[in-house]
Amino acid sequence: MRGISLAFPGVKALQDVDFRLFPGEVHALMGENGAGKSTLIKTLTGVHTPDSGSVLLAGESVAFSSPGQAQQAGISTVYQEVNLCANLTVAENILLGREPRRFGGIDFPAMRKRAAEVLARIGVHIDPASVLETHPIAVQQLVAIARAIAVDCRVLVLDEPTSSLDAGEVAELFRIMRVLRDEGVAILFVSHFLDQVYEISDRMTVLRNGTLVGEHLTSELDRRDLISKMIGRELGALEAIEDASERHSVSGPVLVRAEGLGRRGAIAPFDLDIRAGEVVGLAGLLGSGRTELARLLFGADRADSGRLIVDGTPLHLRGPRSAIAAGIAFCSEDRKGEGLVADLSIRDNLVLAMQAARGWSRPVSRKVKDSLVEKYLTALDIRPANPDALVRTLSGGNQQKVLLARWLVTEPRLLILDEPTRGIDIGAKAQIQQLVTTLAAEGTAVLFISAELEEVVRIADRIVVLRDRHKIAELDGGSTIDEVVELIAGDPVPEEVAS
Amino acid sequence: MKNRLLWPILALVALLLLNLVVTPSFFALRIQDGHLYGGLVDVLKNGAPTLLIAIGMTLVIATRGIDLSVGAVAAIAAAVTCVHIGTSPDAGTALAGMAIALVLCAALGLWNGFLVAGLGIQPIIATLVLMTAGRGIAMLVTEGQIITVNNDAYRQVGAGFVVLPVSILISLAVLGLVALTTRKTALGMLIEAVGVNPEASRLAGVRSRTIIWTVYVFAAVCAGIAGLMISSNVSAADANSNGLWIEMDAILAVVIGGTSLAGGRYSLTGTLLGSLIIQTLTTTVYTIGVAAEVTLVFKAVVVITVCLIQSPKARAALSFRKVAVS
Amino acid sequence: MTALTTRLPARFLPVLATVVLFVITFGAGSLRYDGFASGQVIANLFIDNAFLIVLAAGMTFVILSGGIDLSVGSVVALSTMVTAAGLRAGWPVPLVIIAVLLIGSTLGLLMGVVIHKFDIQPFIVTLAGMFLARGLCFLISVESVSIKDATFREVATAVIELPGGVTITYNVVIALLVVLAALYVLHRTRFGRTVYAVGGNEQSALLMGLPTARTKVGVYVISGFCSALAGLLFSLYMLSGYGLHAVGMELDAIAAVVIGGTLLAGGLGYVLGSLAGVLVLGTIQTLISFQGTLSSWWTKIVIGALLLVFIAVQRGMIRGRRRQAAVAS
Amino acid sequence: ACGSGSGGAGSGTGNGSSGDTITMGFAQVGAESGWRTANTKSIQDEAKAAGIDLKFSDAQQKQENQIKAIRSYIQQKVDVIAFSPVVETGWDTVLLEAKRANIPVILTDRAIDSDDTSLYKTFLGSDFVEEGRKAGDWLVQNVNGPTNVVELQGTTGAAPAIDRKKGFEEKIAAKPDIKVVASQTGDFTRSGGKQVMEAFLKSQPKIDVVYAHNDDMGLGAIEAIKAAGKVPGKDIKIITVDAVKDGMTALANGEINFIVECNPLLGKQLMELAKKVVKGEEVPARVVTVEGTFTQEQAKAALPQRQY
Ligand SMILES: Nc1ncnc2c1ncn2[C@@H]1O[C@H](COP(=O)(O)OP(=O)(O)OP(=O)(O)O)[C@@H](O)[C@H]1O
Ligand SMILES: Nc1ncnc2c1ncn2[C@@H]1O[C@H](COP(=O)(O)OP(=O)(O)OP(=O)(O)O)[C@@H](O)[C@H]1O
Ligand SMILES: [Mg+2]
Ligand SMILES: [Mg+2]
Repeated sequence: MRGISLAFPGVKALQDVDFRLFPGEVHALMGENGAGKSTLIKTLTGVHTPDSGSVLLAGESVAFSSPGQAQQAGISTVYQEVNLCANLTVAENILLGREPRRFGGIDFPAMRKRAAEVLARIGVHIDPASVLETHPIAVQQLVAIARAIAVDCRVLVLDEPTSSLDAGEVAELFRIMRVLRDEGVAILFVSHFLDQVYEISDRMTVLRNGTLVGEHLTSELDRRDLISKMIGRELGALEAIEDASERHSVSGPVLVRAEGLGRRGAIAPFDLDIRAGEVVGLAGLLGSGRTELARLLFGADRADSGRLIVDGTPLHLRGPRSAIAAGIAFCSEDRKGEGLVADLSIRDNLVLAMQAARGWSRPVSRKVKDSLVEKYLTALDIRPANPDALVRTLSGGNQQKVLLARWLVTEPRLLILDEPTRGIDIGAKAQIQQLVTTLAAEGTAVLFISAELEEVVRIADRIVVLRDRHKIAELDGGSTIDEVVELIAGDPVPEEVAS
Repeated sequence: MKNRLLWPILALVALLLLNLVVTPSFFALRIQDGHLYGGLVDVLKNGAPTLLIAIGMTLVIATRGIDLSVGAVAAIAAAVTCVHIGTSPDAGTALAGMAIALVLCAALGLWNGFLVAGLGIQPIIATLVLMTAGRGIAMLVTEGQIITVNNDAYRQVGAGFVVLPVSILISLAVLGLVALTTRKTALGMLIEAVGVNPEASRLAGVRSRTIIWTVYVFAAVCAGIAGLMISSNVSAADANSNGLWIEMDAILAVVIGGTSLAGGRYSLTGTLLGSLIIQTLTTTVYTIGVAAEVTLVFKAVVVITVCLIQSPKARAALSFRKVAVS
Repeated sequence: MTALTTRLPARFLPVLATVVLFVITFGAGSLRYDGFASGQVIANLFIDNAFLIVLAAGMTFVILSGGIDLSVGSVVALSTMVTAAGLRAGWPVPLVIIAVLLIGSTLGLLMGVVIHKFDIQPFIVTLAGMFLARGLCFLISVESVSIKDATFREVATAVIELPGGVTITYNVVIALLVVLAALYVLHRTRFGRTVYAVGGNEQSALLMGLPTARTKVGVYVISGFCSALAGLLFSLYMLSGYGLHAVGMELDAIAAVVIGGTLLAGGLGYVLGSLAGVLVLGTIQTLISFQGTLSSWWTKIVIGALLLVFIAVQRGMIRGRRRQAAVAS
Repeated sequence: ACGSGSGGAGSGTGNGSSGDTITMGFAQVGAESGWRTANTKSIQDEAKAAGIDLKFSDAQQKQENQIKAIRSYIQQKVDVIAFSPVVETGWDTVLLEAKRANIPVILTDRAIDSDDTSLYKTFLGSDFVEEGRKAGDWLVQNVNGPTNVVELQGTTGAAPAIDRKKGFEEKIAAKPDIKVVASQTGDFTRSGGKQVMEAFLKSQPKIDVVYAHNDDMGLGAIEAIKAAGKVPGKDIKIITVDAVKDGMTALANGEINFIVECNPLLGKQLMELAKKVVKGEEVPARVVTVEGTFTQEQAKAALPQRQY
């Protein structure tokens, strides 16, 4: 790609960016949130038409007018947000557009078989005939990856494919990426996990604010340099966080207590105490029931057993509203579907929860709104810092920050964060972790869910381990990653661990 | 924002100019018995009911809904009021009748809201029930007869003038009120949120059901008032034809005004323009003497032209061609 | 329990519910009225609604893709007009049929292209299409034109004897063939699955590299074609062409599709549901004419009430069943 | 319930389910106007009076619903079927079925366009073209000099609209001074009539006569004329068709100048015909309803007895 420029109304997303991708390499595209990575990818695949510049494929100039054309030319892409059709089956999502046929019609048995094979390649075992929307977002992400590798392609583009995957899934993915690379496929990879980038990539290109910073061999660029190239200044903030994460055991009053809370088909009844000022981490594999647990606490789903006690009095959870009223906030992992209201502005999204709690007739005054917006735009470094921008137009990471800010605005007593650092760049991630620590210090209880175990271990005062939709253990904050991993993956029979 | 409304305004102006060309006296205004009289006034007066219904419809559509029952509700309001008034010339009777009618309409709105928000039935089919049955109810009230009344107070609603037609004043007042309430309170934002992403709104603690319920009640009350205007304009309630197909006009007005049927962001100003465009179109047909059998083709051509003018893509395609030619 | 047995039926529930309801109503009608429980009454349900079945099948495509087509009723009228006027002018029957189908499909194509290329909401475009088609009828003739062509009359009055003395017309056969074809296209072809994908999430479908443009235009062509075909069936049914035929029929078609459990937002639904929806509407009609004592206004109220009972019970069944499924899994 | 299939040759009492009471299936078009409601009521009342068991259905203005209703009457084996075909075409198939089932058919309101006159026994009703002619006649006789007429048409395509226009034009052709300067549909409704008239008043410099295809549109036009500061009946003459009560009142008050009657009360005649037809007696192929015209004076006299 040569001299690519692209402007959206009000934003110059890309300015004169050059980018090269060779066969047989894994090329990491690096940059902060909003640097223009996804936009560059979408220009490559024909979603956007560049204002200037050209795209060359194997030496020939190409101009795709739709992603379909790019696909036909051998470019297979996983876009950042899960871009699949949730109403179709898993098999269809993987193979639609290149389905096996028989007598002119789609051959469904063959299709399901193919899909199951592809899924098995990345270690997923789900029914290909099930409907996609019945699966959690992480599984959907795996399906998207399956779609991309289901065809023979020359170029494989992966825009933050790992943001909600856990270590096992990531390892699987990398294994396949290596195989493909060795077969000569050119792979473009975007991730905010530096470990992953260093593990898999051969070369990297760094973007900052829509401009090219440079292209380097991974082996020649160390982390510090990479980070300073990405953020454009020396890092210091980052180190501060590494230290900030000292753990302490909290012995304050119990804020929220779950007694035998459970929901059939979602999570087995569990007990849980969360104290004010405490950070409780939830650890478990994909599908272990972390999200379900969190949704029960928030009343997003109705529990069919047990009860929830807040401040010593039982709380009858009729839905999110009563949870919010009791000071509980829940930041969903599915920011597109359950989190943000994409067609509203940053400002409206920020105050939505607060406003909803006050009721429509008592609007948050313009002044308060502006000061809140101002505060969080800077505190979380949301870009563009234009409160009237539609959330839909923000980069993935910035959307995540807006969602987080919405709940911070309500000043909750218990903040449930389900994958809050998904798709967030390294600087922002550090900020958020620091924020959690600060909040806890100020007395807010935090329930922290993350696929990144390291992160959980680092900031949690106590870790609750889930497996197969059962709570199997509680560890205190001093535990090491290995200890947790052992519990998570360990014995196949939960009873043994529990007893 | 301004840009978005520029094209509908241009379309409206073009339509008005067409009238001026064919009928030079179209813009002429004179004072007749102490009120304004002229072609433009007619457009405003006759467009008032559609505008009013379209305002209610805008909010319903913003929540991803649709209300097909407004026409029937209008007919019910007219029927109830006129039957109540009967032969009485009293202002009091007229007021009481209108009050009863509007309370009834609010109840009908509650019913729609119940089906949509309470039972979770798809809006189009939920309101289809009242669209069908409602007209039956209106005819039940009038026993299928056209109820003629002779009541000056009632006549004011649809045919009265305070310099301008009372009906347009009412509609504009409602428009202003809605604009004010939705902008000055958080209602507008919450309505949009529910329309764009109901699930996310629920998880943010928005009372989506109450909001949906509210917009259907409001739409029904608007429809009720519109029904009063329509029947008061001719001093008669015709259960069968009052408000017939007005739901289509209203939806069209909303959509021409730039609000998407998929819910979410809405524009009240757009709706105002949309309603005016539709009414001007109808009036144009009458004034420029389009033959009855060509009327529909003419309407189709105008509607599609208006939409093409508004569509950025169509304009881009057109200007591209111009550039290519020159 | 495997996911297959719990999940797939959940999606079929609305359709199942509609069918079950249909059977129940029919049973109720049979108990209440003499002569209701005859095979011919069922056959009449199909005979009298053949055109609506075809319309609903076409409409299902459009609604599944997330659009709407308000022009269908008028296109039916236009088709009857073209048929009648063409035959009166002495055109041979095959030519008339081809002309009608071409006109319908072309109108659909035009609307689809405008909707897609210029990004204008389907509601407006098809509403304009509705005005246009009906306007064209009146341009051809304001009066109704009767069809005197011998072949046409023969086909119209010909009946097919089924076992048990029940007779149906060729219209029914054609309508059922259309339903079968729609089933095949929607569920066995790439185009059909893309229709579902576009209805589910157009942006995603585009990013998945699916031919969304072709699909979006395609559904309107199909709907236009079906409307024209329905118009031909209607011509056979009425043996006349008239500009005021099929007024408001688009609403019947949409209602049938939605009653059949198709989501108006797109992406979820089945043609068989639409067929059941048509039969439900037809049964309501039949019940009312068997009742035979309702005044005009009570007719409307009862239609509304029956419609309500249908959708409310359907809703209840779906909810109850979902809960059971959730518990069972 | 009795006549199980065998009910065959020669039994003069028809094929009804019970011996003496006649069952009549009546497929009404709808209830789109006061006129139609009066029509329905007359039929229902007279059926009761004549001891005829009436099965009534309302087609909600749709011809296909009327056809369905007729088909269901055939299914229910009624003794006689009557209906008002709003359109003259499109009845052959279903009437053929009725004929095959040996059920006699009576048309009210309007004949059908079929070469096969054996499909129905008789038809009872008004002649819309004739109504138009009567209106035209009156105009020709009552105006002198150049006259500008505006016409408020019924629903585009509807038979009464077409025929009333046709009959009217036929007659005024005799006097070239009379010109129809504008003609637009007001959909048979008052608000339609008022809106169209408002527009005409602005676009036409001189209007002498309004010809409305029904009373309701005429009444709407009166409102518009008054609002324009003119006097209906004097400054602008008004001719309408139907003669419903409201119209007659306006005529008596001098706001309308002439009304052509279109009588909806044909229940009695229909029942008599039905009885004869079922008995197998001969009936005339065409029975015209008694209809008149009203001037202002006649209206004053007739108004007190007006039922609808
Ligand atoms: N459709 C759009 N309309 C307007 N602005 C947009 C649009 N899409 C992206 N942008 C802007 O372009 C810039 C680059 O966004 P992009 O999504 O490419 O960032 P990114 O590098 O992928 O970030 P992240 O790591 O958060 O995903 C951002 O400022 C974003 O707000
Ligand atoms: N790798 C996998 N293979 C098959 N099914 C999986 C996999 N991962 C998750 N699932 C499914 O995920 C569902 C439970 O998801 P849940 O949201 O409870 O997970 P979670 O613990 O919150 O994980 P995460 O939030 O990381 O997705 C179950 O239906 C389970 O079958
Ligand atoms: Mg991105
Ligand atoms: Mg989760």
